Amino acid sequence: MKSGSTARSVANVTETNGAETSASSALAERARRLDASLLKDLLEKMLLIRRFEEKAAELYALGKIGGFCHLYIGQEAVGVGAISFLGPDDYIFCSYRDHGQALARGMDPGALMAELCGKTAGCSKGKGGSMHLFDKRLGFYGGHAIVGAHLPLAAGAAFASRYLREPRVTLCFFGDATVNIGSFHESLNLAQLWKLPVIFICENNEFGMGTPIEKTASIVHLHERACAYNMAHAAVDGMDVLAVRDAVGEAVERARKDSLPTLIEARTYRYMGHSMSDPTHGIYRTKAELEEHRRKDPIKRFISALEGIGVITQEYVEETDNRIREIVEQAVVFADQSREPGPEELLADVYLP
Amino acid sequence: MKSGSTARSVANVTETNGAETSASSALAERARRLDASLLKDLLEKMLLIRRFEEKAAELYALGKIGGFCHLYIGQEAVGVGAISFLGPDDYIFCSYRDHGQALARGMDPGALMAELCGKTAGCSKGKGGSMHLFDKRLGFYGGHAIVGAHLPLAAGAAFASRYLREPRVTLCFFGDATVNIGSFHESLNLAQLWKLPVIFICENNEFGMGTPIEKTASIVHLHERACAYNMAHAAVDGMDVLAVRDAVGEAVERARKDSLPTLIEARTYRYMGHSMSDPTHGIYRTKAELEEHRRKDPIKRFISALEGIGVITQEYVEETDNRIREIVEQAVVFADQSREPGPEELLADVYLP
Amino acid sequence: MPVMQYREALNQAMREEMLRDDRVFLLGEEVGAYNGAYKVSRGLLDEFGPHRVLDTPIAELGFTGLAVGAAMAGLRPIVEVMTFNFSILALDQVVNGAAKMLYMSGGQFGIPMVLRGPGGSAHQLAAQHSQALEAWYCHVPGLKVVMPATPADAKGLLKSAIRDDNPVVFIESEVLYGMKGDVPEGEHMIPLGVADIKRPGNDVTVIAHSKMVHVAMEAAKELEAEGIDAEVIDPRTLRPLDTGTLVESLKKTNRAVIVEEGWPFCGVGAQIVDLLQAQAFDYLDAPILRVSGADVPTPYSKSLEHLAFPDPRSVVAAVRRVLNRQ
Amino acid sequence: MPVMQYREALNQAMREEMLRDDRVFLLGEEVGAYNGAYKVSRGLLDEFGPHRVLDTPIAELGFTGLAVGAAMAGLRPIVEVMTFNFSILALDQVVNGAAKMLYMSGGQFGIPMVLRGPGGSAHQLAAQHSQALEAWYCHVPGLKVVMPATPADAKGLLKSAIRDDNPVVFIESEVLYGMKGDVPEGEHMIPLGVADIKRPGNDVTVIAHSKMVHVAMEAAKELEAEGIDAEVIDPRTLRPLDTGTLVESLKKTNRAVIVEEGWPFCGVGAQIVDLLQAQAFDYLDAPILRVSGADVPTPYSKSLEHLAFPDPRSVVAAVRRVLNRQ
Ligand SMILES: Cc1ncc(C[n+]2csc(CCOP(=O)(O)OP(=O)(O)O)c2C)c(N)n1
Ligand SMILES: Cc1ncc(C[n+]2csc(CCOP(=O)(O)OP(=O)(O)O)c2C)c(N)n1
Ligand SMILES: [Mg+2]
Ligand SMILES: [Mg+2]
Repeated sequence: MKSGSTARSVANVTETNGAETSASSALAERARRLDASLLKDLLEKMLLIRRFEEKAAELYALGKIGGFCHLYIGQEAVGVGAISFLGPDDYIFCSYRDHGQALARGMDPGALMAELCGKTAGCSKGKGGSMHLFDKRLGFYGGHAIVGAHLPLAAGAAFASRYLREPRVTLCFFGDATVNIGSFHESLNLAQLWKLPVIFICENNEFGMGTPIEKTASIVHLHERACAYNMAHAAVDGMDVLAVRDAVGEAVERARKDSLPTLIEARTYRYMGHSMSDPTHGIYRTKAELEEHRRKDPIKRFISALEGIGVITQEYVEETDNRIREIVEQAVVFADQSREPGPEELLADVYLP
Repeated sequence: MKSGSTARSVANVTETNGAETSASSALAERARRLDASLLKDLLEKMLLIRRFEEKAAELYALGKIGGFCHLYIGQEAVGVGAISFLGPDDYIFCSYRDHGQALARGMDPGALMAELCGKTAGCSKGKGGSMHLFDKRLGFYGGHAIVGAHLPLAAGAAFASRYLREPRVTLCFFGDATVNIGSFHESLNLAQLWKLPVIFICENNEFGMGTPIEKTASIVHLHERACAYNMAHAAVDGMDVLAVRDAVGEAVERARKDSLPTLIEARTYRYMGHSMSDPTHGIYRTKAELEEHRRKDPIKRFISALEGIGVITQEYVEETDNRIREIVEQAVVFADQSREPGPEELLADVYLP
Repeated sequence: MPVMQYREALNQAMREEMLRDDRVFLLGEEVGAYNGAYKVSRGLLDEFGPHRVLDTPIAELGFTGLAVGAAMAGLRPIVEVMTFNFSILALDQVVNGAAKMLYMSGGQFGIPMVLRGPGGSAHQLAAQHSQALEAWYCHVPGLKVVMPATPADAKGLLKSAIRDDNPVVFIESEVLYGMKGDVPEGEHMIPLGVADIKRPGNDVTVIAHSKMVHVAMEAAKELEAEGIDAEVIDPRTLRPLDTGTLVESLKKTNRAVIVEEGWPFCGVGAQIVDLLQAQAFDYLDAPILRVSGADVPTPYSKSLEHLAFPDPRSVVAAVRRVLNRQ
Repeated sequence: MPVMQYREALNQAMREEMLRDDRVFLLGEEVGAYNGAYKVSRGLLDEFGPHRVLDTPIAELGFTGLAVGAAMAGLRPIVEVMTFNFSILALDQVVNGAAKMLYMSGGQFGIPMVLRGPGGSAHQLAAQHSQALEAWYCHVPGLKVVMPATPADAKGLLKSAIRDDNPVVFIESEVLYGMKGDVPEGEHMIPLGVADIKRPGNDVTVIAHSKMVHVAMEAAKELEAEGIDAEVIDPRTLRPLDTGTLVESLKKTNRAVIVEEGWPFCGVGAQIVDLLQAQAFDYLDAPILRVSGADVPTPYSKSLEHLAFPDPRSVVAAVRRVLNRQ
């Protein structure tokens, strides 16, 4: 049995993407080709996610947020890079680890924080919580907590776009450990068979909870599972927001023009525990390992690339960060001031009239 | 959508295996290397299945057999070739289309016929019926009627062999349309991951009920789905009993020596309707198409190969066929004379004490 | 009024609704080219094309989930499961997805979807292909559960189910597909949640759904010969259940027998017993009796299978017992 | 007697049985290196090695089916589902496989397997992670269903479940994992199918299982202050149900309240009502009342979640009603 093996897929990330410095210069190279305003927007979104999540961790410790709460810290480049390529009519489906994508899509941080606190002003009226964020107007289609269950849903939304001849594209985010469950298989087969404009983004953060992916998947390069469906696929450095943007951009074009799906594996890392109830490290990874990954931080790396090519200054970063911290504070105030749902809400929303 | 496509995977069979004549000479070539007694045994088994199934169709028409009844006619070479390589301690799992494999494994035709007739002397005491044949002593582990559900079971039996350090191998037969369901994916991943001595034999008879496989699988060569699991795989002419035997033989060695699984796609054809309630042809295939395949009959082909190399004579074939017809008649007599289960059986076998 | 088969009535309901609303589409195994395993979708592919009638791979979890997602994005899917036995594989998408989406999204995403196909036993299909699972679906808030017993009900209820904005589990009966009956043309709608008194009577209330309605009606005929006047009620919709009609009947007859094909433990009949005793305790002259499927996996053998499901005789026996006329 | 947590009692049961019989093995997500999502399997990987304690992929259907197949071939698997919410994905293997294998093979293949893990609600886990599905499992012949409420019961019942030759669905409670209590050492076995009177009393029978036992006990304490003497019974095993003990109690008290966390419609309580009214009709002085989870998907918000599940107050209120003391 493979349980004895200790080789980690991190090795592949390094292999595929070369050393840290060359990764950084690739990032700078990509940045040069883009508008300053877009680059700044990407940075802001990543920073917003980081600060928001740090605050969420605090509120969780205070007991203001309950249940399971899965933070996105470390993975910001994936959600932000991928979603930056979407148009306003496109759809997004996520797992329970959905705060980052919601903010990247432009969800109001107040509505998000209120949801985490179970208040009526939350994006799901306080009924969904952290794992079930929804915002129909933004095309943000949840927030689903059964591993793999939202892959068919995403295929279905893409099916609807095709059916209605609307030029929408659907992004579907899920974790590395999700590639072993039946609905992954059924969804990818259906998506390719019916030519659905959906992009499956596997955020390979190396672990499903406390289990390294090579202990549960019989293949190392997860995106290659697309071979079983004759589907286009790619691996990308998920710590490089622009690399993600480019890879997803290609897939979005394919979806929009040819109505074809893609499987993308974004190699990334989660800095926190699986959820707020889990330790950040311990049995399944060492502190040193975690620290090593933290040095590849997608935000730091992006900042230094942008500074390097002169798009931003250190001052700008500080200013922006302060502004974002203030936005997050305001979100907390908003959540605090929002109403608890009253008993009449218990029986509401079970059925439509 | 692909629904318009009419290319059939039969094209690939021809591609892979060359023209009919070369297929026949390949069969003769293989036969030369084997013992006459083994060759005769294979022929007898195939003939037994063919005659048994013809008789089962008659009894179904008479109402002696009820429920769903899926015949194996046309596919005999797969079950017989594959099972011929097993030892007495190995395990076999099948779908609902299980008569052929049961007979190939040596199940008593009387016990099988009695089961189809719902009698107590049936291999499952008349409680299982056509879709649920079981014979523990023969390692015949069913007879399962939910598509895909027996793949994990087979992996489990193989797991048990490994766990108990017994040198058993497990064969698992299923249809082409089964490669699209989640448990196919989960089972193959587990089998490769945990190095289970199991051989997955996909009997590609080109259709799942009335739907050609290319309308439901996004990939044409089904065995290539093994790529997603890093699993050994092969395609084989399923109308050539010795080709099947060789391919399975290799896989059995791999399982026995290295405790590794294999996915084999056997390209075959079903001559009858999906089940006795379905037409043999009509909407989904023409009569001409069916006839064309019937000309590639695995039994006829095997007979002419054996005659060609002088292992058997026409007389021998006639004698044998008559003997087998008599065996089948006796099985009917046995079934007819067997007792109907009494009311005390209704509540028995729900729980063990 | 035209006479047609139950399957034709279902076909007509789908056809009319697909003509009325082009967001309605049908998907499932063999529903297209093959016209449906039980021919319920006959002709729909020809009429509506492969855009709206889709043959799926055998992937119940996947295509049911796909339908839920399509419903989130504005369509109104009808999912045919070849039989409800296979719906177990799709259950997560129905229960954790379709049924809860509206609630957990704070009211944003209704799922107007119908999951339909045959349920219950047929002839000698054995353990894995012969079971009545409606109790499971009835358990779940967010779902509606409908089980028509006649061609007219089949059409009228299916049209309502398709127009309903909630996920509806619509369980047909394989054994009834060939049954003929009068079916009103055109806009024949039967609201969900309304029971039907199939035979009025005064002595005992017999509650049955799906093909058990016919078993109950036969029993009622036999009982009539003995001078016992049974009222036979078909709830038609099990969730929401028309408790009012059941309670009223019980208040009149003071005795009740509940017939169902499913397993007894935590079955639909148990729930009806609970509601009746809670709401009409003082009217009960005897314990409510249940006649259900035997508490066993379904045996293949015909002689055992007969013993495994309610028949008119077992219903008659229960009625006699509840009336103390053994 | 040693005092230990409910999770430790479960751990001890598994450990003892794995020591006793080396065909017993454990598989599930995170059960090995991570010691279990809820630390129930702590130390077992270290003690028994990766041969007998297996971390699985997230593939509930596959690994549960694998366990059924392993049981057919002579092993005695314990499958841990991380929570019973995910068991829905494995249901086909449990119901169509484990539960029916013995019957449809004519008695050849028993499936000595335990499917265990936490069920029911926990704290603010919302719709998809907070539900009590025992009624579904109870519906199915061929399965046994066990739900311990105390550390001692947890150990004694799990040991019996592991030794049972039938498939046992063993539903624990996440909220009880940390609960402490006396647990007998060594061969402490509690037979399946035997209820436990957690508090004897004369005025009313309160039936509750799993964590609702503690809610019922608190209610009983409050009622005592009002002079109402409640008998609290924990069936412990829901299938087979110890109907005798329940009926006997009802014959003494003449009134009953049934408490469960699950949804009301076709819940376990409905079945108990049915059995009680059928077997003790003449002893009933009032309709049997049920206190159950609200008929809604579980809301996330704490203030709503509190309203969604039974608490001592709602049980007290039901008892007062059943005694006509509002
Ligand atoms: C079907 C199912 N099984 C188990 C779980 C419990 N669970 C929640 S998240 C998780 C790990 C998922 O890992 P991965 O897919 O890599 O996503 P990540 O959390 O790393 O983003 C598990 C086992 C679940 N929610 N659903
Ligand atoms: C999960 C499930 N869905 C649907 C069915 C109904 N069904 C029985 S056999 C079959 C077709 C299977 O085709 P294939 O796998 O190619 O096997 P074959 O019958 O050709 O041997 C279908 C759809 C089933 N038994 N189980
Ligand atoms: Mg992960
Ligand atoms: Mg086939």
